[in-house]
Amino acid sequence: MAALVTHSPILIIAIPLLAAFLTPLIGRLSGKARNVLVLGNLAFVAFLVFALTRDISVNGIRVYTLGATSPDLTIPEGVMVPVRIILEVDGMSMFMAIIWTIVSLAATIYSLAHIAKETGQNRFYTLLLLMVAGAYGMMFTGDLFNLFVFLEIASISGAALIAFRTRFADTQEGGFKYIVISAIASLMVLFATGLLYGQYNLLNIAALAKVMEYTTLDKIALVLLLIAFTMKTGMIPLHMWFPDSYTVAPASITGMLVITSHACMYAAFRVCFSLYGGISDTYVVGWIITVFGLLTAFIGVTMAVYQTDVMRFMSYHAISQLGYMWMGVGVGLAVLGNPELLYTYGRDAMAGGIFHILNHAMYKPLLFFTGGALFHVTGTRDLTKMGGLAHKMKWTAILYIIGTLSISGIPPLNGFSSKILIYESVYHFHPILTIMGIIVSILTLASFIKAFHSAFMGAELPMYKQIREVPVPMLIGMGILAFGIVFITLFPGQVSRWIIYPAADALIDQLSYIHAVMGVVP
Amino acid sequence: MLSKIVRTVANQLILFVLVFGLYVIAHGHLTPGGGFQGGAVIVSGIVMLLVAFSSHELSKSVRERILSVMESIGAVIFVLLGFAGLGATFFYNFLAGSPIFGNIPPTGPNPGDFWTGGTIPPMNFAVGLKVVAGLCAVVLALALFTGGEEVEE
Amino acid sequence: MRKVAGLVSLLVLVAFLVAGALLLRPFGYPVPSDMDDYIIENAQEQTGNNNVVASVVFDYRGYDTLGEATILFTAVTGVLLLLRTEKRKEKSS
Amino acid sequence: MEYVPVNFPFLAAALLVGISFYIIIFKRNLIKLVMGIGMMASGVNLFLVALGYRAGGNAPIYTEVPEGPMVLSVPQALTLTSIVINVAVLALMLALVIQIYRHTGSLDSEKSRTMKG
Repeated sequence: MAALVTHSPILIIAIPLLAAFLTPLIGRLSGKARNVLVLGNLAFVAFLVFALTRDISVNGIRVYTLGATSPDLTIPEGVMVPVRIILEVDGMSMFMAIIWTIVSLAATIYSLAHIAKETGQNRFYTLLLLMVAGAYGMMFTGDLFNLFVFLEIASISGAALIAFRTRFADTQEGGFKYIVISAIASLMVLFATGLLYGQYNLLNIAALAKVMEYTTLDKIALVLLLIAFTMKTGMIPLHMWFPDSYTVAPASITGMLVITSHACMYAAFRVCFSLYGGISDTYVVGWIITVFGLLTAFIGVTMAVYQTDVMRFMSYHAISQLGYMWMGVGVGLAVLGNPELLYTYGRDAMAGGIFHILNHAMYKPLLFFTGGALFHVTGTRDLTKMGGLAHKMKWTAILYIIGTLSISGIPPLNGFSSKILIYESVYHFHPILTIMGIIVSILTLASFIKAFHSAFMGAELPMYKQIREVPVPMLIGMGILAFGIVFITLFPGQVSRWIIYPAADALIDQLSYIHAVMGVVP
Repeated sequence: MLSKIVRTVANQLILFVLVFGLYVIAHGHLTPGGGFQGGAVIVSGIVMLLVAFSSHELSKSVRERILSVMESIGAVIFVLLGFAGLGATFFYNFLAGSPIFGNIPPTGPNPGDFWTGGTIPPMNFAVGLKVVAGLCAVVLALALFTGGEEVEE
Repeated sequence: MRKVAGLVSLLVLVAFLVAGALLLRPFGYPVPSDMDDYIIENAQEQTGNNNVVASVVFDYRGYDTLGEATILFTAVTGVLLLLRTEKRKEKSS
Repeated sequence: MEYVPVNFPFLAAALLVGISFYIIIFKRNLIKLVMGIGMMASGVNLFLVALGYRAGGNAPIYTEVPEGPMVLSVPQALTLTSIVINVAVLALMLALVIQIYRHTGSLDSEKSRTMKG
């Protein structure tokens, strides 16, 4: 058991990889065996994630040196810098991993029924597992080049999965846009990595953070990294591709793509806090991120109001909600250099942003899944062509209501607890942020109620006489996420004490991140 | 399908290309090269066949199913070699110092010994298998794709 | 409008890249090179391998190579997935 | 080996990336877009491998090596990795372009896409 926990940082990544390589072989023999393999594998990974979370909450940051004689041997004898690739897992990584565990499990169960009639299922599940491994790799790595490699794994598998239903033209275009954006973003990351490597001859994030001098070159690298990662999360000047890609993917994949965009956001936080935290002009960078976050939240929701395509409508809301997280964490970043302000409201703002990641990761995939359920039974994504579906699809309607209330921040649901945390703390920074946040929230509620009305309410339409409730696996997939929402609603204090504040502190505490790799001796 | 001269020459040349590719894979730990590079050399030979003969001709002898299985096997071997190091850490070079590929060369310039490198030569072979199968499958898929309209035939 | 925005972003990016290239240390003289010196000195002893690049690729940074092989596997799977011939019941284009 | 006064190789790599940005932003043909990304990858790879050069260095392979310093080995390994990654990305992109062409009968990004990515 102890050995399992010691090796779990790599096992969480390597076991899905091994399963992904085995999936085509086993899928050739039997489809059932393949499904059992995929689900069993994800369940085992979930077990490892929770074991590792417990360990980290007790023992602090865990490092894993790949290929060394012992996992703790980060720096070999005779040299002062790390040579091998090091995985570094702290509270923030674990927080992301927990989210990814829950959502990937729910999405896989949902897929079992959602794509049951399509061809090419073996390859679908292979790519799904690769995407799982890629995002875990992004969350756990402590090495810049390794981050690039796993970013590419997640993006390539994502693009192929978006284009899974090859009989539609728009899926192909969505997949193409996604891979173009990902390729440009990851090449920019690689160029920035080259700039940092050229100066310091290091690739490890903690080691780089220790020797960082914040020269002009470092600033250029920071800008390139931030542009790349914000481009992948669909921040406002570069958001055009986002709805096009997210709309057309199979709904289960859209739910997972939301979390991969959170993983890119996590990478941006890693860069801002752990790599540049102690030294950069955090005030300026934080302000820029906050302002762009606010714009993203506002423009995203105003564009969502006009959409009639249910998935596109939800994609714009995803952009808008991502803005909230940037806003919360951006405020925290802006006051990072000022401990007094940081502990009066900065830490709370960051916790609010991070809490919002958790909530968004629960309700947005749930809403995408319900959108996919509507598509599954009606064969259209157009809201104007739907109506009266609540008569036949009671469970889906209930789940949709849960998601709607949560995304709009209606008390006492979980969306409210994170939004109130953001509003309260951000108000001290600048009141206008809170006011705009509340306006965005109201617009969100209005548009979701409108969508609910046009899809579920009203008289039964004659063409939907034959439809039935969606298959059970899809309901289970949605149910897992709805359960997550209810759990957070009932225990917001415990959740924030267990995982939210540890994650925020892990970002703030750059020194222990460095010390975990470089040792305490200067 | 190109002329008979081209086909005959391609038929003779492919052997040399294969041998050279295998050489590059096998000596990846001594000379420039390795699994990826050698695999790419072999695939370039197969592309030559694809140009000389028609792609339909080639697809009769090279099945996508077999390529897919080969690729999976290569990848599984590679990742299992990583797992095998778990006694110390993932990707630990557990073969260095053992009887298989375990010789340690003298430090500094030397003529090179084939039985060195620990896990590196087996990994090169696994990657080579994977690259040959994978790139072959991609090239054939791109060459053969008809758009699904001719399925009914 | 879009052309102007594109041109501005292009110029800004190129300025960044060129500034980065010019400000970097002189070509051919890597000033700190602790990590690479360590690898070049110890690779033969630790991995028993004459080819230092192969040592880095498969040993010191073997995990990256696993990622790289995975990417190739992903792309091959993706291409075969996208270019599969869909068995359709009705004939439609 | 004589000293090069300007960081000419770095500059060349940066300009290569710049040119490919131009292609990606302004060209409408999807194949040209894919070629632009391929070029960008080449530029970044050139940059990476140029970072590892040490004046007068040999290739870091001990088999029958002449005396002298060795160039840095990590950038070469990174470049190898990055080349294979870009091959994979280009293959998938071309597959998607084939599918787009099959559906729309055109390679013009303005015709097939409402907004540019």
